[in-house]
Amino acid sequence: MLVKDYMTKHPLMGQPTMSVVEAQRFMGENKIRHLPIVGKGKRLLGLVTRQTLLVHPAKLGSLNVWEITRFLSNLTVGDVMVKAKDVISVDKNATIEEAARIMVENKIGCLPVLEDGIVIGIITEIDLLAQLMEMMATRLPGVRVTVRMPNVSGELAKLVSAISAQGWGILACGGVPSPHDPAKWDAVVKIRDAPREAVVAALEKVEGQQIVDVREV
Amino acid sequence: MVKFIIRRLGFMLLTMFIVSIAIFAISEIAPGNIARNILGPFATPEQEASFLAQLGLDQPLHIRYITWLVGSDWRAERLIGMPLRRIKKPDTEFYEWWAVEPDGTLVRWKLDGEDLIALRLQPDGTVQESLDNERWQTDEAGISTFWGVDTHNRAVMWEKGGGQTYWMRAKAAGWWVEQPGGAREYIPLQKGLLRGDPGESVKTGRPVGDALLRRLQNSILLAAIAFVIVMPLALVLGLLAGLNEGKALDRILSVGGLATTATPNFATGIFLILIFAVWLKWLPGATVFASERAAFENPKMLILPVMTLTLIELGYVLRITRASMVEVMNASYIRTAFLKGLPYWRIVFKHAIRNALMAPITVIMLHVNWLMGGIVVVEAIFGFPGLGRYLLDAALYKDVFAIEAGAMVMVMLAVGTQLVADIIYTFLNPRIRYA
Amino acid sequence: MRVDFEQITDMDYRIKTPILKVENLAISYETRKGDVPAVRDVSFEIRRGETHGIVGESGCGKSTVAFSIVNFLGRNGRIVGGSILFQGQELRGRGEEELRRLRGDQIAMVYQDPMSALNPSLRIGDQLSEVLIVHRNLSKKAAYEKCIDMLKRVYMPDPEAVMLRYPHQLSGGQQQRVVIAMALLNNPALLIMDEPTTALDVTVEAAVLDLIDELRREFDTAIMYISHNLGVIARVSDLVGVMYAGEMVERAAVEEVFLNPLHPYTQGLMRCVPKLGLSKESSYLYPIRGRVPSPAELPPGCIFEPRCDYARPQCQQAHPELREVAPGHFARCHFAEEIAAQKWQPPQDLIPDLAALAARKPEVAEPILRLQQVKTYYEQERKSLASLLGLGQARYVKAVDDVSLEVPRGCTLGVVGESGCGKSTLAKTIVGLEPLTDGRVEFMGFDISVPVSKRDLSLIKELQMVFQNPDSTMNPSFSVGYQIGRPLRRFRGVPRHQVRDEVIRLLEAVKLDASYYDRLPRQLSGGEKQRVGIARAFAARPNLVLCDEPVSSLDVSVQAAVLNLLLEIQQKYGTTMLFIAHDLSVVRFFSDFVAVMYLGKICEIGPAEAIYAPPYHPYTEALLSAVPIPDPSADQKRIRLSGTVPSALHPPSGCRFHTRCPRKIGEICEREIPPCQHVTAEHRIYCHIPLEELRRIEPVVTVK
Amino acid sequence: MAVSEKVMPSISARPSFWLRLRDALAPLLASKVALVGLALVLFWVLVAIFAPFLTPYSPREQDADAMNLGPSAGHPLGTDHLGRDLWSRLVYGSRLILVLAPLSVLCSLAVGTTLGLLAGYFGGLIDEVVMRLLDAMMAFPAVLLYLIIIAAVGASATNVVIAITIAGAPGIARLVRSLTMDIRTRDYIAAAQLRGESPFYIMWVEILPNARGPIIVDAMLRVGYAVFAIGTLGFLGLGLPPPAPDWGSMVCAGRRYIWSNPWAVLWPSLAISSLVVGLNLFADGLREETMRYQ
Repeated sequence: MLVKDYMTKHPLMGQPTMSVVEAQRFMGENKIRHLPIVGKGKRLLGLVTRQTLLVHPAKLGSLNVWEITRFLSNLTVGDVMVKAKDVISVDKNATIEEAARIMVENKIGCLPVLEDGIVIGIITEIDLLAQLMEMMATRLPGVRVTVRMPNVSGELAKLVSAISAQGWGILACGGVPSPHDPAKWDAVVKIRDAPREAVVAALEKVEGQQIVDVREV
Repeated sequence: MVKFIIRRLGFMLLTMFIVSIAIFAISEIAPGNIARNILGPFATPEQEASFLAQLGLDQPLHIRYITWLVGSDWRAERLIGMPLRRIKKPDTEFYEWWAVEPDGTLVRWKLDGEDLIALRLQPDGTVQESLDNERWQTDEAGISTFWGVDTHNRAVMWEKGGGQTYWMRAKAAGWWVEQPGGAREYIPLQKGLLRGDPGESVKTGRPVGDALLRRLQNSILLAAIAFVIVMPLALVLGLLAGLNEGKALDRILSVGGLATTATPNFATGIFLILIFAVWLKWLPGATVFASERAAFENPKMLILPVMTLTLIELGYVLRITRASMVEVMNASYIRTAFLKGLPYWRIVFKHAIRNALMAPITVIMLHVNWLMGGIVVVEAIFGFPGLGRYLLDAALYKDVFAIEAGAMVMVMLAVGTQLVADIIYTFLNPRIRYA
Repeated sequence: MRVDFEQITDMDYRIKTPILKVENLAISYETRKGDVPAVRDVSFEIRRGETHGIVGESGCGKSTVAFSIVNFLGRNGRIVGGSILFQGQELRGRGEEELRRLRGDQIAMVYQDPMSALNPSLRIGDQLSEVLIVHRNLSKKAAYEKCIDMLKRVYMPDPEAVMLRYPHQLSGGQQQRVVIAMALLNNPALLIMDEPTTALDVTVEAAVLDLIDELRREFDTAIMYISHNLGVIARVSDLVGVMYAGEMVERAAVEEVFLNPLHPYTQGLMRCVPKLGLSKESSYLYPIRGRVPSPAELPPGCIFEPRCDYARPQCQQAHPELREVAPGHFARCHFAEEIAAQKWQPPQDLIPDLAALAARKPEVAEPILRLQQVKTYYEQERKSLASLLGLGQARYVKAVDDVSLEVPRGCTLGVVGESGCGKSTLAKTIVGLEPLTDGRVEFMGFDISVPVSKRDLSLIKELQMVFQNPDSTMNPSFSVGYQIGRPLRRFRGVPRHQVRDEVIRLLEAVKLDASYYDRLPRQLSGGEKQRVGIARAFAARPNLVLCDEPVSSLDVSVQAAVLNLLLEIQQKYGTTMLFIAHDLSVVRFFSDFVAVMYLGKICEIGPAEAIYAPPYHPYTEALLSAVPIPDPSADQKRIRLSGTVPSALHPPSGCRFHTRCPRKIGEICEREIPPCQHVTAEHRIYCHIPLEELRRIEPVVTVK
Repeated sequence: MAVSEKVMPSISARPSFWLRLRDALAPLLASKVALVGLALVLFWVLVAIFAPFLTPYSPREQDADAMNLGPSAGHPLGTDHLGRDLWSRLVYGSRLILVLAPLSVLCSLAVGTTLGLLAGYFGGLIDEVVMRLLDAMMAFPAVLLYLIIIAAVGASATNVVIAITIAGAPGIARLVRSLTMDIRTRDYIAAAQLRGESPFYIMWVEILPNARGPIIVDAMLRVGYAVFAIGTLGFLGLGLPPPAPDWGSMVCAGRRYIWSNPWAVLWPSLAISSLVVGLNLFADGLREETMRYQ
């Protein structure tokens, strides 16, 4: 689960000489929210997001209508972009959770992926959410069970062995600290080819764990 | 690669061998012509025979070829029974052949009537004459013979007592005498071409080798200056024309190059003389060599000859280079280079030029033959005392030995240049280098 | 913990913006006769990580499209209409400098003939690294390291040493790997490949195709793959566009195009190619009639109308648009739906005499040609001085080494193998164009082990040849009539005044009319020249005809016609044939018996059906698994040979195939010449592996 | 191809002579350079043909009263040191050179083609021997070869032709040899061998006609060289013996009077240059165009 495998390779990119208007049109046409700005040899020069393209009103305050028009048409992406030194990026060999952490901590929606200063891809919040979706095997049918278990090692193994004892397959499995009880974990498993009742019956027998939620999806 | 070069060297030797036979055969196949050419149409058959004998031209063809190539002294030594030595006559450019006596004295002979006279060279340079009749060897028939060296650098078999008279041509005087004793057989002494002695000029009697060397230096000077001017100029213009294939610059350079190459050398020379010497009067129209160093003392007179040579070669090299450049620029790997996104000049300098110059170098070097033809003509136009002029004079006078030697030198130069070209080519072309 | 993630389907959620979007592209070439439209109205798009195949016969404009994308159309080519969007930005009208920066960095190209694509006088390392040095300003050292990494990724053995070599020191397959590595160095978004494997042998081609596929997955590169070979296109592409005479006539997913073609041209193409797994009794090739129109004189309506079986008056007037006939399936035909609905019937003049074909199955007759331990060696040109003087040992290229075989009367023996395996030399030895080094060739009971110049005219007459290259098969200085008439006069003593009639009869036999009598070869197309070549060979009424790759340089539609013609004539005259080809499908279609050759030796020989089914010789197996099959649904085992074919100057000891054999059993293969194992009386395999084991091998190709 | 496709079926006979001539001339007319060359050459050819009608004087007629004159009404180009009319000498000189040059080229073509075909077709020892001999001949600078030959056999029209033949044949032989070696590998040669044709039939009927293109272009260039060579020999004093109005000899003779009468050297120099350049331009244009058509 490394960034290089889940990033978007060959992202659309822009040049610093592009006008802001052109960049807005380009991003709109292609339905993208982030545009890495590169120079010769795909070297990262900056990053443009939809916000950066919205010109700060303070800059326009003193200008009249015609001056604004001229100002806007002369404004290039190079003028407004977040400069490369301020762009937070990620290495292609980072894990995706590392990428998620960076994005969460900085409250940003995308990370250019660099190799020797050269843009080789881009990873956005959508990419990460997609992976969350995939990790939970969202698109496959099965029984999704949330089990609350003590924060003790061996608990997940108990759950898994109970499932495998029935000969069922696990489509997805994950766990987070329970939002309701600091001493507990909420684990989610998605089981394939198993009737809901049988699953409930089997998992209820696991000691010290309780089923919080069961649904067939 | 070493193998390749050795192979080329082998071929070169083989070629030179065939060339030497060819030159020899063409020049000497009809010795009668030579005699008539020199003696004029009114010589008697006896005189002609004697002339041929004295020059050794009465010998069978293969003996003459061997003599010419590797000399005759070793053959004469066996007949005379003494070692022979060639020394340079002090203060002249002539050589003399002497026999060496066991005590180291140099000796040769002359026939005075029926008396054999030995001439011994003294350490102080004077010559001591003494009667030497005991050397005659007489057979049963009473004919006495003796093999010795005469004063004209020939091994001679003298003979007397046969009751015959002998024709002698006194070279300096040009008239013929009859004598009771005389020379029956001659072997003109020479070391042979391979040992650096191509013989004496029939016209002047001077050794061909030395004259040739001096003339060669002059010619090389001329050719070298022209070469230094032509090569960079022609290559650059050729590359430019090739890069601009089909555009005006290319058209002008190509057609101009064709015209200058095609115009006969002598016409080019004449045009230049007419323009710069006759009408503009800027430059001398001929070269005058008052001294050995004339070319350096008055370099202005070299300008027109060099210019003529330059014009002769320029167009050819230019066109070859252009054609090669055009071909290379259309090659697949140049397309690759473009598609790699390399800048134009990087493609030209790094990818194209090296490949484009590979072909011309061999072709240009092969063209040295053409240049040599040009040199002959240029030297003739401007009266420049070089190898070409020497050859031309020899040809006009039918001076066989001079022609033969000069021709061999010229061909050797041509073939040698081609060998150098081959070697350069192998260095430039990795396909051969790493074959 | 046992977690079971099996069968998670790959459904990509990402919006795939097309990397390349070509719309209504039109390209013209300026010529003396005015502008000639080479490409018209071509549209397609390629997404990230997708391979878009473009297939078409020679001269249909596929390469022109490729070069237009990098704006490298030569001096007289010009884009006259449409747009090319790369990464969402228009490429047309961009400055040269901007395009230069894209080339080699974001767009890379690999094309045919790797040898000429590399600069002969620069080291591989310099040629690779300059891409990085120019586009990324890397230092030479850093660039070199990256290049070595990339060479490793394309499975180049000993990359450090390769960096220091010159192109001529690498084999064809290695050169193509270098070119591919060079293209990928900058991780381009778009890779254009123009016939990248056409110059390679089939086993090498298979390996390169595998490599391309692997790299595409790894780099997520969009690939535009151009080829004339339907099999290769079927193997590599996700989407396929079919081009005809400068237009794209059909575009759809690969399965759709191959299994459910909608355009009559595509359908015609599919019926032209012999498919592996079909023999000549069970299939017949249906050539497309006519020939591709020249770009200067296109028909006014549908460009395919003159050759179309479904043509109607409307087709002559209205030019059809490329329209979406089924979801994702575009075709340029007015009546695509109608055609798709009805079942194809071969037109009257093409209906073969299937019954006759089936009945022709020859009873095994006595052999007409018998080769016993035939050897043909060429003396290596000696270049050292020593050898010039007659010293040193002569070295021999063992082109054909110890070949024994028999051809029964009236049958066809196909000989297959990769280039350099000696199959052509074998044919030339039999007809006497190459002197025999050792062994014996017997024909109709006569010993013909002497060169042709020493043979009796009546024997020469019985052995004729059909040649490979249509451009050199005919003497350009003489008319068709003269060239066919000459053998008539020499061999059959046809009187002068009857020659013309006789030649015209022969021309009609090869489906050419009398007007061809006075034509010169340059007025004929490739297929027509090949027909004349066939007529010339059969003019002598020979007993044995050797066909040396007679169709390999022809386009598929023409190829089918020539193959059919050969079959028909053979049937008519009852001629025995030796059919040489590198294409296993064609040989299978054409031959009764097949011999597989490798490095001058026969590996396996037997009836055609037996060769294509287990037990196989390991080389036959590898060949079969490498053949690109124009059928995306066919299942093919994946066996790849390592290395390259060794030089015939120093063939490997023991079994010649041991250096590359995936089933090598041990030292015995290196030491001993493999024994002949008889599967049946006619089917022989030369291999150390016991027959029982070979029998257990599963079939390589299974067609659903 | 497509054009011929349309035209051909309507013509049942073998492509007529005129059609083929048109085909052959088409590339020529397309090249301006070749046209200029052709014009120059044609000018001299016409002058040579109509020589008697163009000249008021005989080329050998001397006039002691009119020596070394510049152009005037009586003598449009002036006179030489013996008072001979330069124009008349030029005109008759063109006859001489336009006969000798093609003749010598034809001779070297005959010799060179035969040697080249033999060496190229048979290969092996024959090839090796012929090539070594040719290499040796090619090692000679041409002018040198002329010098040696003329020195040995004397200056005369026949000897000049012989010398040029000897000097030119090796080049043609090499060209024909390489063409032969290339054509020999074509399939139609194999087809001829499979008809049991004799080597001589194959060489002269199957191979030679297909080598004609390059040979013709080469021969054109060689006519230029031959004119060049004849002029040079004349200039060097090795050409045709004196009274003959040989252009080179005229320059040679006039060289001595260049200061007093530049016209006597200018006109013949110009004449020979224009003819050689014309021939070269023509041959070169022809080559370029034929190459483009391939």
